[in-house]
Formats: sequence, structure tokens, C-alpha cells
Amino acid sequence: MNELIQIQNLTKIFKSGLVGGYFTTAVDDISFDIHKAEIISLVGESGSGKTTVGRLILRLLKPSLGRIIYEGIDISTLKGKKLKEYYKHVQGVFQDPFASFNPIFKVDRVFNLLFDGYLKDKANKKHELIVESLEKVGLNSLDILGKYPHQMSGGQLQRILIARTLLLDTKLLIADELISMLDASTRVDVLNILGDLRNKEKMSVLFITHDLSLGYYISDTTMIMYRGNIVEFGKTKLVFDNPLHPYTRMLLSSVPEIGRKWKKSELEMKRGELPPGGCPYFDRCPLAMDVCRKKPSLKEIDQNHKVACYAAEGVKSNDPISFGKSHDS
Amino acid sequence: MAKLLDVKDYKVYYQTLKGQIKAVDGVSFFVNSDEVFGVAGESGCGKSTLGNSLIYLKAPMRYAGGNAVLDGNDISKFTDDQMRRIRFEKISIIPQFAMDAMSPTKKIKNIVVDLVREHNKRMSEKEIIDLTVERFKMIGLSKNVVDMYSIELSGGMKQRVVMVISTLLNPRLLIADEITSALDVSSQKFSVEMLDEFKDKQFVSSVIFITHDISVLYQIADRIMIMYAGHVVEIGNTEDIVSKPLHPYTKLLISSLPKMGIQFSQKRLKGIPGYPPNLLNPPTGCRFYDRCPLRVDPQKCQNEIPPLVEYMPGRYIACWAYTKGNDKNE
Amino acid sequence: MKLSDRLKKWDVLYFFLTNSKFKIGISILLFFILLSIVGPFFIHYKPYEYAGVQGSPPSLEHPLGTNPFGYDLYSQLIVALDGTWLVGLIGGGVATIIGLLIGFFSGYKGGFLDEVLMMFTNILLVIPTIALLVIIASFLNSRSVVLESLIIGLTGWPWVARAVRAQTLSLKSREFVSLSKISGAGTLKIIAEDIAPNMLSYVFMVFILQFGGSILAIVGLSFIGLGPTNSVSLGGMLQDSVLWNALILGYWWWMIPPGIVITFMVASLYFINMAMDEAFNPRLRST
Amino acid sequence: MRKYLTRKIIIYLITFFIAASLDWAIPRLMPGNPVSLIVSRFAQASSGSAAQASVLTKQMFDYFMQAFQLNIPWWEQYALFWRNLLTGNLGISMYLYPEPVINIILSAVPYDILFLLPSILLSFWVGNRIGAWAARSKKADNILLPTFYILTSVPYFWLGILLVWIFGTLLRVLPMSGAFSYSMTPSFTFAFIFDYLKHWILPFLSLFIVSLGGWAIGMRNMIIYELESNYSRYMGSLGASQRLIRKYSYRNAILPQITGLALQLGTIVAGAITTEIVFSYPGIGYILFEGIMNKDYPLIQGCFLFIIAGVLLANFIIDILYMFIDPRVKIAYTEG
Repeated sequence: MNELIQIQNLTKIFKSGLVGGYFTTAVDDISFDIHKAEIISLVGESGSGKTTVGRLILRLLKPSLGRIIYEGIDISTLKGKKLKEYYKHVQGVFQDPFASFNPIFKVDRVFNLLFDGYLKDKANKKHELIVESLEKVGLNSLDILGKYPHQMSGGQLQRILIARTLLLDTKLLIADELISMLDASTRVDVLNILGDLRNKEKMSVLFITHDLSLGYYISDTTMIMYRGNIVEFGKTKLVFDNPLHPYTRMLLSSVPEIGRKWKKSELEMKRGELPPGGCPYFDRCPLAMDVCRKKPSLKEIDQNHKVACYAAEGVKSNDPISFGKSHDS
Repeated sequence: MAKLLDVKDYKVYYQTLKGQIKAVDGVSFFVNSDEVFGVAGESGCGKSTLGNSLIYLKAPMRYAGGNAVLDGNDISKFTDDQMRRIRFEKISIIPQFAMDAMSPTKKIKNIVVDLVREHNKRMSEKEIIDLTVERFKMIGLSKNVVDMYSIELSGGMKQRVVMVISTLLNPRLLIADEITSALDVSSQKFSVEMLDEFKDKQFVSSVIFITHDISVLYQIADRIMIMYAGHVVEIGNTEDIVSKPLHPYTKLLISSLPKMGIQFSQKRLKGIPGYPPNLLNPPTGCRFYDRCPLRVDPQKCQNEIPPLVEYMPGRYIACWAYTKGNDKNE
Repeated sequence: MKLSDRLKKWDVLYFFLTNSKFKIGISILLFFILLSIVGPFFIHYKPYEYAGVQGSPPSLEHPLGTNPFGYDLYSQLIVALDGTWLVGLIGGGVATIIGLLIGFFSGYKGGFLDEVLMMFTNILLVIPTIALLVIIASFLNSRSVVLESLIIGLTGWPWVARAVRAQTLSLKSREFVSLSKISGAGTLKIIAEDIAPNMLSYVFMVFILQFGGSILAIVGLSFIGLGPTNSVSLGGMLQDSVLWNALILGYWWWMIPPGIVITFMVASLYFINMAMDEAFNPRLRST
Repeated sequence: MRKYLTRKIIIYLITFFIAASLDWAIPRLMPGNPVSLIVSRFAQASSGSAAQASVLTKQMFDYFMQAFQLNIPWWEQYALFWRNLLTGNLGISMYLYPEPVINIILSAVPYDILFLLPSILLSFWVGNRIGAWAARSKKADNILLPTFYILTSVPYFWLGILLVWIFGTLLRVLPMSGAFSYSMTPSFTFAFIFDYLKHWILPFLSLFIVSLGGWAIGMRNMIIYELESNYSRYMGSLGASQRLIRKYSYRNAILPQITGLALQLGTIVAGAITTEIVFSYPGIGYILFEGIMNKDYPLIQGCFLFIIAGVLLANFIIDILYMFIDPRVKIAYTEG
């Protein structure tokens, strides 16, 4: 078994508003595994629930339903000491490097916190350990230690945050949009660090992103999320070179790429309403059929390539469902 | 082709307690009629300051020199009142913050009517609303939207509404400031296509499209200008810039972009080491000097600002490697 | 460290020292502090002691004159001033501390605790404090300055709690709090290091406002006859002046100085608050 | 919509319930037997011959033992309290014995309404206008803002004292106290109304001027934020005039001010109480003061309940109003 962590039927429902508010399902019954030394990219647009998945695995949120199994233990109900133990192995880096640092402390604090919490016994080697971990992410400790976050660039800060995870026995890193706020010229270098960590430290990374080309570049496995559901999952090459879900195809065709001009498309419009319990892509899907009113489950179509779509499974319908005239006119 | 906008040695500084931040520091370029002129660069390079200052120069932004000639008038010398009259009618903007560009307590139709009637008192309320509805329909928005408040709209819808409002009076020049950066890929494409269509229909003549994302520019721009730390480094046709970048910054920047089909395990891309200079106290010479692998004449590169020269017809570069006498590149 | 970075650290201080509102505010405040330190050396009478000709206007002997009972008003004012500081400190302090505690935990913990605490806070918020103070004070047999300050503090915290909670909520969602969580830091450590210090300036402003508010509250309470029973107070002086017809008699030296002291004491605090507001929200700067 | 109203009504009912319970509980929480405390203190405060006083004291003691029902279990006392409250029985005044408290309070209410409503609403309106104006010009702001701050620091009643001193004692142009001259009887005659207004103007001004400062500061700060907001900037970019941008900003800035009005009501009412004392103006504040001076506990407790009820009612009215002017409330409560 080389599964590192297993996500089973994970669901998160947010309650908004106070008494008698309404509910939003951010993550809708998803299951997947992350293997050892695997970079898995979780791709989705805003509102797809991808960030929620990351925060659930980091236990910054509590799941409404489902289990997150790490080393045989369901961590979704852990508290206090046991949760602290879990953080020895599962760590995170967030989207906004400047917001990740408490502005009133020097950057050293992110290391000090770990020495206070986990590494009391290594306090005598503290400095060497920090210097070493900074070197692993390509930073010179002399440029870093003793400075305030506002004196650093976003790229440096993100590297520092990755370096801190190296002090622990991190097996899984949740990297939530970690480079989306960095400049293009420094982005790829930070991304490369993830690849190196996988290769050298055998770390697994859940790379959450909305940028498909970045996902393609760095990950072994790709998972496409839409409205809280996994619609496609598989080896990165398979998913990107042979996309099966109409949503994935739409996404890929919308990626701006140098050297490939966008094909002019019809203005996409909502076609009718989303049936409750139906395919989440129903109202935007050009292939929607009657059978899609019942949600398709994630099925393995090829080896290492799963999709949740009847059309991709080969279910055929003679006439794509008629939605009538566009509701606007 | 006629020049619609001709900008020469244009400077805009930010006044702060500690001094002036030279955000746009001697920029020269022109925009032709009927073209999409792309402006690209990383955060802090001055591209948004440039775009915003052309239409609405507001403290702490301060005009610090140069000219900007729009349709024969130097708008950099315009008074507030002169400027106010050409905004929206001649030059307009889709702001970066389209998500909260509309007052939350007014209906869309009231906003539109109030804004248009500041310029055109002859148009009746009904005419204005009809025109808005007509344009809404063109981009798939229901006519009911005019009766809504902005807070009832989704992010993508707000963006579309703002695009319609900004172009309602058919401005000659439209500044599109990072309109795709907050959007998902599918909406990005939609916005760009919408802009294209507005241009086809002659709602706008020329567009200055500002973005940090060169691959989006590739989809829409006729020409591209690359900025770095308040300076122009390179201007040229889109295809040339993308496939044959000349300035070392442009080259490195484009080669650092991941493309579909490239994987870390097969080909390791590289970024540009180092960071842009502080614009409060910029270096005296080339602003890319610190990070430049080329430094064709280190003494000169470090101490003298390279001028923007027309290296080939239509291709402008500001790098000592491409000025006469140093022409040992490529 | 680069010069510009060092400047940034001193920016706020520099701003204060050059801000005229701050200068005026702190000068007035220091004047009153000095007055309550130096003032007692020039007191020659007890506050309720026959000191000289009844109802005499200010003179060298009686800098603020006497009232119709022959009490020396300068002595009364200086003694009352001390009590006023105490009310501000205790009342403002208690309200700020309770408000902070409730705000922090309500905002940080969220959920059920938050709903209950906020319900409670909002209810206390709409009940007019003065009415509550009146009903409590009127049933108290003897009322000391400290006790009244405590009561004022205990009724003044709801809006502090609400404001602190709102700030906490916004800080809580910042990623550095998440980072502390996954670094194994506990709730108390996070509140003490990540939340509280980042709203220190805000907390100080809240304290200043509560300080001023408490002074105004005790003055009002004293004026309606529910002030401290065992000492002179500024509000009490004003009540006496109204009850004993200072207005009709034209004893301006009885009713004007206490009011000026209250107004400028509170105003000096507000001026400092205004300067802080401008220092931390540059948009509000007017120069 | 209905959901919003129901929510608000429930919250205000709970609030009133708690406030009234406090009103009931506080005397009972104090050390000692409240009735002997009340009666003994009253005896000290009342003047008149000793014999008269002792008769009265005995009567009162009996009455209050009856009213407080201290011999029955506390929950029955509590239930009784509510039964009385809901039937409008707030007890008998001691100072104006045997006048029912409710009658005394009701006779004061019209004066309060005529005094409070105009001063609150006008100071709110004028304060907001001046505040918005101050935000326009840096020069004006540098003078106006400190002025506003000094105004809010003035105790309401002290401004009243100042005004009486200036206009009543020194200039002798306006009456110093009361709601109308002793020679007048309330009627809808021109002479009475003129006399009434002459008495009304100074109390009105003291409340109006002090509250104005607070509103002006609030609006000034809010509108500066709004003028710097993105929608203002966008409007400016599209060539909107400063006039239009300010109009939009004002529209948004007024909303938190209205919320603030609800929260400030308690403070204003407190100010009104003290102001009425200065002017011997026969509103609830003055009655409360008489109650306090004469240790008339039922009257104090009755005033407390009335003030609370008034503030809650005003809050509720503001909430309803708010629903109509802030589309966000409407939208938030129609979607859910």
C-alpha cells in the first residue's frame, strides 16, 4: 500500500446567515487517495470547492460528512494533542504570502513556532536546522533571518514557508494556490521546489490551482473539480491529452496559450435549470441528456483515468436534451 | 495607420511621505486607430498606473512630465474640467476592480442614467436604458439586469455590466485594466471575446489592454509593449514579441511561462533570479541591470538609461545591446 | 536595515509628533494631569469647609470663588479632578478588558458560544446605559467613586465587544492564524500573539474613547444626583450650582469651570484619538 | 422581509423581557429588606412634621409590603410583577402619593416627544450634512473637525447651563425654565404656542448642538471612505461630476449613520434627562430626577421601563426604515 492519505465521501456544507440561513454544499461527497511521493493537482475555478478540500485536509475546517484517513486514523474528529501530532506530517502553504506572516514579528517566528511546539529537544541545533532548511529552498539565511515580512518579496516568503515544513517530518504538503500571487518571473522557481521535494524528500503535494498549465507542468495526477464534485481524475498526461469530461474540455479550450489562438466560441449561456441531484455541469453542458438528471458517479474509463460523465462512459442518447429557447430572449 | 494616442516621455509619480515613487518614468509609445495595444509587465512595473493616469489622475498620483496626445490634443495638459468632458465619451476605462465598481445601493439603471446624463442631457432616461438593454442582450445578459442592484450579480456578470457601461458612449480609446486577472479561465475567454466583438461593432476604436498575462495578450493584442520597473523595455507586433523576443527581460519572461505539454519531469523551466528595484530610489542605469544575464556593456548598462530605439521597423527596444555600436546580438 | 525600512518603523511616531491635533490633545491632557499633581499644593481648605465670604467671585484668595455656602470652589474642583481620572481609568479599563475578552473569544471561537455572547451583547447594547446606571445607583446605599466606576465599566463594554469581535473575525481569517494553527499553537497563544497585538492601536483607541465616555457618564450620573456619596465630583458641583440657583444668582464661576474642565478633558482624549485615527488610516488625514 | 421583521421583533421582546426583569431584580438583589430601605430613606427625604411622616411611613410600609409581596416565593413575586406590568400597573408614587406612576409618566410623554423628536432628527440631518460638507474641503475640515470633537465632549446639560446663563441671565431674552409660563394654560392659541416655543428653544438647542457634533464626525469619516471607494473612482473615471459622486457617497455613508442613530439613542436619552433637569422641563427626565431626589422608587423603576420601551420602539422603527433604504437587507432576506 502506498496510499498516504485516503479521502472518503468527504462533504462540507456551509451554513450562511444566522438563524435560519441557507446552506451551501462546498464539497459534495468526494473520495480520492494521495499516494506517497506524488504531486496531485486539484484544478478548479472559483467556487469549485478546491480550497475547501485543502482546508479540510489541514483540519482548518471540520468535515460535515466523510472521513480523512491518515495512517489508519480518521483525522476529521481529532483535537488537541492528536491533531498536533498530525500536523507533524501534514502541512500547508497558503495563497497570500504576505497574509501568511504576522506583520508584527520577524520572519523567524514561523520557525520559532515549530521549535516551541514540536522541536523542543532540538533547540540546541535550532540555527543550523533553520539554515539547512532555507538552503534546501534556495535561500541564504543571511538574507532572511532577522527581517520583517514586509522587507521580503512574495517569492521569498513562500520559500520560507516551504522551508519551515522541512523542519518537520512533513509527508504531505497542501499547497493552496501558492504561486498565484507571485510574479511570472519567479513563479516557476517556486513551483520547481515542489518537484524537488517530491524527488528528494519523497514528499507528497496537493497542489491546488486554477491554472491548468501550472498543474500540467508540475503534477503526476490531476483532479478536476466542479461545484464541489470531482468530474475527472487521473494521470496528468491522460487527463490533459485526452480530456473526457465536457467541462475539462471547455477549460482546456479556454486556457490562454502562447502560440495557440482561441477558437471563437458561442457565447456560453445557461441552458435551463440545474436539476437537484443531477450532474453538476448539467446546465452548461452541450451534451446534456435526460439521464444526466441523475448525478453520474466517478468511473474508471481507462486505466488511471476516471470521469463522472455518462457521455464519456458511452451512454448514448439520440437527442441531446432540448432546453427550449434561451431563457433570456 | 493614424495614431490615436501618442505618448512621449510620460512620467507619473506617487507622492508618499518618504518621497516620490517613480512608477511611470519616461514612457513613450503610440496607439493606432482601430487596434488592440497590449501592455504587459509584472506587478509594480507601472502598467496600471500608466493606464489609470491617462484617464483619471488622482492623488497621490502626480503628473511629472511628458505628453499624451489623444486625437491631436495633449490631454496631459488638460484642466480637470476639460478632462472630465472627454472621459467616457472619448476615452474610457474598464477598471481592475470591476467587482465593486458600482455603488451597492443603486440600481444598475440609475447608475447608467446618472453617468450618461452627466455628459449628454439630451438623451432621455428611456433612451439610455434602452441602449443599455440592447447591449446587455448582445452579451447574453437579461434585460432584467438593469433593475437589479450590483450586489445581486455574480462576479462574471458584474464584469460584463461594467464592460457595457464603460463603452456605452462609444469611446475612441478604451483602457482595459487587468480585466481578466480576477476571472476564471472560461470567463477570461468570454471577456476577451466580448471586447473583440465591441471593437468589431465599433463601440470602441482602440483598446489599451493591460495585463500581467502575456498569453492572454497573445489572444487579442495587435501589438505588445513590455514594461519593467516604470520603463518601456520593448514594443512590437504580438507575433514578433512572442516568438522572437529581443530584450533580455522579455526573453527570460517568456521562457519562464509553463505551456501545456511541458512537464517538470521532462523539462525544467527557469525563472528570473532577483527582484525588481525599488522605485523610490531607482538605479541610475538600466533598471533590469541587477537581474540581467547579458550586460553587454556593464559600465554603460549600470550608469546610463538605455533609450527606446526603433531597432527594426515597428520594433522598439530599450537595451544597450540593441543600440548602434553595441549591435553584436542575435 | 535599509534607511527606508527604519523610516517606516518611525513613520507613525513621526506622524504623531508633527500632527497638530495630537499636539493640541496631548498638551491639554498634560495640562490637566499637571493640574491634578500640582493643584493640591495650593489647596487651603477642605472641599466642604466654610472658607470665606459666601458667593464671592474669583479672587487671589479663592481662585475660583466661593459658593453660597462659602465653600472654596478651587478646592472642590481639584479634588473632583482626581475622582474624574479614577473614573476614566477604572471605567474605561474595565469596559475595555471585558469587551476585549468577550470580543476575542466570541470572534475567535465562533459557533454557539459566539451566537450566545453576541445575543447578550446586542441586548445590552440597546438598553440605554444611563437607565441601567440609574436603577442600580439609586438602590445603592452608599456609592464610592470606585464602585460607580466599576458599574460604569460593567455597562460600557458591549460596543467594545462588538467592535473587537468584528476585528477578530477579520484577523482570524488571515492566513497567519491558519499557519499558527498548523504550527501547533493553541487558542490562547494565537489570541495573545496573532490577534491582540495586531489590533493594539485599535484597542488603545477604544480605551481612550471609553475613558472619555466613562467621564461623561459619571458626570451625567452625578448631575442627576446619583454620583459618589462620599466625595466631590465635577457633575456634583454642577448639580449643586443648578439646585442652588447659581443661574439666577449669576454665579458663573460656580457653573462654568467644571464644565470647561470636563469638556476639554474629554476633548483632549478625542483629539488624541483623532490623531491616531489619521495615523493608522491615512485616508482620513486632512493635511 | 417578514423573516427580518420577525427576527427583530423577537430580539426586542427578549431585550425588553431582560430589562424588565433587571428592573424587578435589582432592588431585590441589594442587601437588606428593600421595603424598609425604601421607606426609611423616604422618611429622611420628605419634609413635614414628624407625626405626619410617621403616619405616612406606616401607610407606605404596608403598601410596599403588599406591593413587593416579600412573604411569597420569588417566582410568584416575579409573576405578579409581570401581571401588573402587562395591565399597565407600575405601582403608586410615593412622592406624589397616591398617584399611580403610570399617570405621572403619561402626562410627561407629550413633552418628551415634542422635545426629543425634533432635536434628534434635526441634529441627525444637519450633522450629516455638515459632516459631508467638511469632508469636501481640507480647509474647512481642519477647523470643523476639531469643533465637532469639542461639541461631542460637552456634557449636554452643561451646554444647557451655558445657554440659560447667556440667554436667560445675561441677555434676558428667553425664559430659564419650565415648558410654558405659569400664567398660561395649554391650548391651541397663537399666544400659547409662541410661549411654548420660547421655552422649548433652549432645551432643544442644547440637545441639538451636542448631538450634531457626533453625527458630523461620523459622516465626515464615512464619506471620506466612500469618496475613496472604487465605485467613486470609477464614476470619476467616467467623467461624473464631483456633485454626483458626492451624492452617491452620501447615499452609502448615511446607512451606517442610521445604524449609529439606533445605537446612540440611549446616550441621547441620557442627555435629554439631564437637559430637562437644567430647564425644569416636565419630561420623563425631570420626573426621574424628582423621583431620585425624593427617593421615589416606584417612580424611578417606572421611568426606567418607559425609557427602555421607548428606546426599543425607536430602534425597531429604525430597523424597519433601514430595510427600505438598504437593498442589501432586502436581498439578504429574500434569497434565504
